[in-house]
Amino acid sequence: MQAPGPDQLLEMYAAMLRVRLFEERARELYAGGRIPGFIHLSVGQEAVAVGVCAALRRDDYLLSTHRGHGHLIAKGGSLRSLMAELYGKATGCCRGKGGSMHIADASVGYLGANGVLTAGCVLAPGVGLSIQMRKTDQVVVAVFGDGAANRGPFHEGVNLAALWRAPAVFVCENNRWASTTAQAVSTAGGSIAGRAAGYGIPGVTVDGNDVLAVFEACTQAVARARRGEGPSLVEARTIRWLGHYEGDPQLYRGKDEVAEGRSRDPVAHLRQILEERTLLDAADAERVEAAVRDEIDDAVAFAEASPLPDARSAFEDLFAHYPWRD
Amino acid sequence: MQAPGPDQLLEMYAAMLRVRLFEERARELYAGGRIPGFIHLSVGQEAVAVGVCAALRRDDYLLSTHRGHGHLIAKGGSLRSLMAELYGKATGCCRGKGGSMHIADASVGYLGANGVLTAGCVLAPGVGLSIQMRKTDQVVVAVFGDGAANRGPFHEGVNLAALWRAPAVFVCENNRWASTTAQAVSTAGGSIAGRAAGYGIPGVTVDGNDVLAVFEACTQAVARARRGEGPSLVEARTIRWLGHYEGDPQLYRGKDEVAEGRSRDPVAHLRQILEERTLLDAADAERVEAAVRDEIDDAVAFAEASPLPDARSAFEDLFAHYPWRD
Amino acid sequence: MATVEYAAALNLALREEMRRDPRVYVIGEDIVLGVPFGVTKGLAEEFGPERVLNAPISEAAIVGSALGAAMTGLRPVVDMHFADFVTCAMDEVANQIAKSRYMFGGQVDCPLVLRMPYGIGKSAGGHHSNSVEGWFINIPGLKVCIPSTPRDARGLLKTAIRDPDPVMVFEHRGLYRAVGEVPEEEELIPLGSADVKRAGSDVTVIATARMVHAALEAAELLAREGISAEVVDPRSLVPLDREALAGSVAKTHRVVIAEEGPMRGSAGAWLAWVVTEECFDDLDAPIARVAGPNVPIPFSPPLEAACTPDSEAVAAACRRVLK
Amino acid sequence: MATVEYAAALNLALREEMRRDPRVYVIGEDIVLGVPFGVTKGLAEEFGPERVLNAPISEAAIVGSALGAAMTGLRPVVDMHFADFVTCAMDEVANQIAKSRYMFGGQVDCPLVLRMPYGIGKSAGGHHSNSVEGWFINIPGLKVCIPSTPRDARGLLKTAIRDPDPVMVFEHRGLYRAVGEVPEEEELIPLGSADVKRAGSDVTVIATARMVHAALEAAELLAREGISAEVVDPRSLVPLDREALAGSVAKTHRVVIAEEGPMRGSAGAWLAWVVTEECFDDLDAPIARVAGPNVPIPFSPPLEAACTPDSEAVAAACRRVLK
Ligand SMILES: Cc1ncc(C[n+]2csc(CCOP(=O)(O)OP(=O)(O)O)c2C)c(N)n1
Ligand SMILES: Cc1ncc(C[n+]2csc(CCOP(=O)(O)OP(=O)(O)O)c2C)c(N)n1
Ligand SMILES: [Mg+2]
Ligand SMILES: [Mg+2]
Repeated sequence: MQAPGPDQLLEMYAAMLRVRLFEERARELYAGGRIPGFIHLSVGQEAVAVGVCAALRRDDYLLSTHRGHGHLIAKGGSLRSLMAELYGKATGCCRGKGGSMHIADASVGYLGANGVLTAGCVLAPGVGLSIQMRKTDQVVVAVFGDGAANRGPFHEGVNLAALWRAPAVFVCENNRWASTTAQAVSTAGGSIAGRAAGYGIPGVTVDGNDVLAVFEACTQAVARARRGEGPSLVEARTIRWLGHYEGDPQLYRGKDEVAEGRSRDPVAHLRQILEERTLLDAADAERVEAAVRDEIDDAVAFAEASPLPDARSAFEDLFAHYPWRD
Repeated sequence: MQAPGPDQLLEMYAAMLRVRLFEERARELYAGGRIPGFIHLSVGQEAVAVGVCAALRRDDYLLSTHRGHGHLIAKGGSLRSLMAELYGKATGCCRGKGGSMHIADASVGYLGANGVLTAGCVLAPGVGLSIQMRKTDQVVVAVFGDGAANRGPFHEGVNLAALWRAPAVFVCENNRWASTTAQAVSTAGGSIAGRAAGYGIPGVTVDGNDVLAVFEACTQAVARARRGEGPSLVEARTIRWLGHYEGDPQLYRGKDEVAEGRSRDPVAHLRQILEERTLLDAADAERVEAAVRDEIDDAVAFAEASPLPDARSAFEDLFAHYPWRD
Repeated sequence: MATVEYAAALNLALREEMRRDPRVYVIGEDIVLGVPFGVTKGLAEEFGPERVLNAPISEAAIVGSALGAAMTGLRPVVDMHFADFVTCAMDEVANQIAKSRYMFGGQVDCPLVLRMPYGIGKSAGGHHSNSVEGWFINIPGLKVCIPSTPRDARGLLKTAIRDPDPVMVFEHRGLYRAVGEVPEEEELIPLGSADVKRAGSDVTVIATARMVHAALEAAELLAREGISAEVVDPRSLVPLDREALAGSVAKTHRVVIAEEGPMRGSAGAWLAWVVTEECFDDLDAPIARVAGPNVPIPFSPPLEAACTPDSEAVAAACRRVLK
Repeated sequence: MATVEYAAALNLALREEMRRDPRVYVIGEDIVLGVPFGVTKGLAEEFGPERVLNAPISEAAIVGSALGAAMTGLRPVVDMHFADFVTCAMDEVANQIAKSRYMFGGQVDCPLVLRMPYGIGKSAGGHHSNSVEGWFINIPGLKVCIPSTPRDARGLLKTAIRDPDPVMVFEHRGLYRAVGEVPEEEELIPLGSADVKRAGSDVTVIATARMVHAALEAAELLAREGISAEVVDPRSLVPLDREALAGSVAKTHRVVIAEEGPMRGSAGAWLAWVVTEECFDDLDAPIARVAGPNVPIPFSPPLEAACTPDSEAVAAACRRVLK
């Protein structure tokens, strides 16, 4: 595997910041009542989204989760249409029908967040099949949480993908918790990557706070998939800094865990590497951050300025052809 | 583990014969139009049913499959009410409502065959929980086929049982085929027992044509469960001699496989062991067989003589209390 | 009478039944802390982790294990988290729980309760807003209740827990914070007993769950127009109190049926059928139905609102049948 | 016209569409040999194992993967083996397939077909006899058709495969060996077009799948009694040809609705609602419904027969509405 070059490292850094600052901004906006519904933020987990997506091409596919803003951003999706969607605006990527839990941006292969955990794991082999039948060399990634790994579709999806040697990568974003329930008490055996062996596919655990570790593992898995050698499972162990959802009082965990997370800040970690390699100095860092902030400001301004959808549009988009009275 | 004593060995032999001869008789009766519906027979697989059940007490529970006659017989269920059920008679164990695919005999802890594959795997942890809460030292076994091991409930059930340290044993009756589909093309990784490690529980593969091997593995798994140490998975590799269902033209496999099965006849195998240990001579064998044939004749006579259910009984048994018009 | 929230009334029912019967346990995702609706809050403190089980995200195993436990002597109460996710345990509900007793010729009992937090609200989006009760009335072997008030919620849930058969309790999540009076003493409300929530003489509104409240608001609006609406809450769909529905219609001769789920193929269509069957000659006008449109529930507030039947819709339907 | 079996007509539709469109593939359990109903027999020989995929016993993955494929350019046709097992993929159908296009604001198409062999027959017992079409008409985002003859089966399946949206095709397994005429040339039957299977003037029988044949038999019986029954087959439940139903009722003024599934909460209740909505003033008598009782389907032949609605039941219902 080739180590990422300076440009790619800098891109990854910008992407990490983009996710971080977008999520923090979404948090403020949610607290301020600008964003309806429920949102699940990925602050602290940026290295997974960015490490995975840096290993992908724009035309590769990604099946995401309820905690999917970061994946969409890292996949290169539009911040404007993402933010507008969180606002429920007509200009949102889903025309306001989806919201945070159901964002999608097909233009970058992001085939949807999902309000049903683990759902992407069974879609993935089918996307893989489609790639095989269309004879492209795309790859599909299905992301799922540690909690989600205990649902049946994980088993069925991984087995089917393995049988088909589908160009798929299953990425478990293990942040130790499924809402209030600790991974330790919901996952027998203790390792999700360890389950890969049961299907005869590679399974690796990586430090999910280290974007380069995630990138490396995913690059290998993606390369394997592109070579037609079948799926892999990557378990990235990370830490969620915020509540499960915005508003979560987090009664189930102590402050030490978040402190641990902050001490292993994935954004700061990459910045440090860049600084050590003299690829980034304080002025560069400020410039990158300012540029990202501008992008986010622009997205917020776009969302704010956009109209709410017309009520009639609730009756559109169900079917491609919908010519009847029902 | 204690090796089975002479009495137990002889009992196992009688049980094996009981399954074999019952199934062969059911086959004739089905061909003769006496049994309606569909039947899935277990000829060739007797060592699994008997090896498992010999490791169990009468008050232990068993959750069975669509191929469940042998399990019910080995568990000690009544041949009369089983045969009457296959006939669809009012005296059947399910009053004619179940039939071959839904037989049950709660009096011996046989909690049902199942027309839905893998269903027992998620019931098992709950039966285990019930045992734990009632503080008995019973054990529950869930049997499932090799094909069934690819459904999600396998994953969810094993994980939950492992988390709860439920007194459960998961027994995969691997007969190489799921209807027309070979295990090799439906089960990635190639080993079902190998999947146990992913849940941190023991998984062993045994020769499912050797009743003593099955018995030994199950006895250990059952003892472990009774000690409160949690579930295990036992994969018993066996061969089905007949079609998937009666009437199956078996276009998907050659005759050599059945020949292989016959060359490793589990009933003959146990008989040979008994003969080698001089626990059984030809006269004994004849006596045992005659007695089993009598039991089966009696069950058939009972089924034949029993009345069909009254049509009105179709509207009974849905609810314990059913006092309303609906 | 104490004034309590719907969620607290359900919590009370669980407490009372768990105190009464050691075979009762509750299981679900995040129920120890009672996330997200607070119904199971505090139960773990009183009854311990053996009887208040936080489960992994394994809906099929949660529901399936409840059946295994019920068949062998326990009385599980499953928290479905969101009714939407019953799709992840559909076989366990439709083929196993509903059918085991029957298919086994009555050899086993399946006394278990599935608590189903359902409905539209707060821009939860398409995967957390479904009304699926219609599927389950179409599955023989299940009893289905759908309380609209704290009192009914407590009384029906208690009855459901004592019932020897599987009972689903559809709890509208928009009602969890609704308050109402609940008797201090124990109260069991039988399944199959409808309740007249407001007496009236011109039109019968048969409404379930949140729509009962919409109907009551509509009745207020209509009263100002001189229209007297009777609001009948079936409280359980299986069994269904046909007599009470027929009795009301015999008086008013006009019927509106109000539910939240999508219009097509829903429980309301069944209720309409029952009313036609019971009261064809009593009806002076076609039945009107109020229900959601045939789309998933969209996220954005104006879209969500456009898909949420409300008191205005009920009032309009009443006016229509009275024209 | 060639006279072929219903199963062969479906096979023909699959062949024709697979020849026409390389994006079409079929997937399911044991479909290479076409077990158990023979619908997919021979396809693997013609189209190879890449387009005729025997899947492991993983209903959620079979159905879910079809969605993944459909969203990215293929046109899957899923063989559900038995419609009963859709319970094992219910989330994939109800929350993923039905909702993706809508929730994503139209960004993706989901052109896929779910073939649903369903119904009562041959003592298959409670887990292999369910009629579940009622659940799916209650799920916005799915189209549902239900052919009763070889010709309809072929024409509707072909249309379903070409449809850009998800379509479920309920195939009654008791009809697979039924024979009928099928045109030599290609024929597409649009969704939402009902078919009058027999013209009549005294009573309209709206029947689906196997019950169409029961209704035709009943019409014969009734003809001898001087009663002229019109048999209308909606052919698809979503979309539904309301005009055709209303047109027939405008003529006969009396309606019987016949289906096989359980009476409570079923598709028939919805059809009854539609008829009431469209034709209240045209109706000279209450609608009668013929449906299965509210129990799972029992195994033993006399019990199964007691739970299977037949031509006698249809005839009796017709006499009732004509009294
Ligand atoms: C099938 C299903 N069950 C339950 C839920 C409710 N739920 C939403 S997020 C969540 C926890 C998910 O944990 P994990 O998979 O680890 O992802 P994380 O939130 O930690 O990113 C739960 C239980 C759901 N959305 N879908
Ligand atoms: C959930 C489900 N899917 C499909 C079927 C149809 N079916 C019945 S038996 C069978 C093959 C089962 O194979 P296996 O689990 O290996 O058991 P075996 O028949 O070999 O004993 C299939 C596909 C079913 N009964 N249930
Ligand atoms: Mg997590
Ligand atoms: Mg097998």
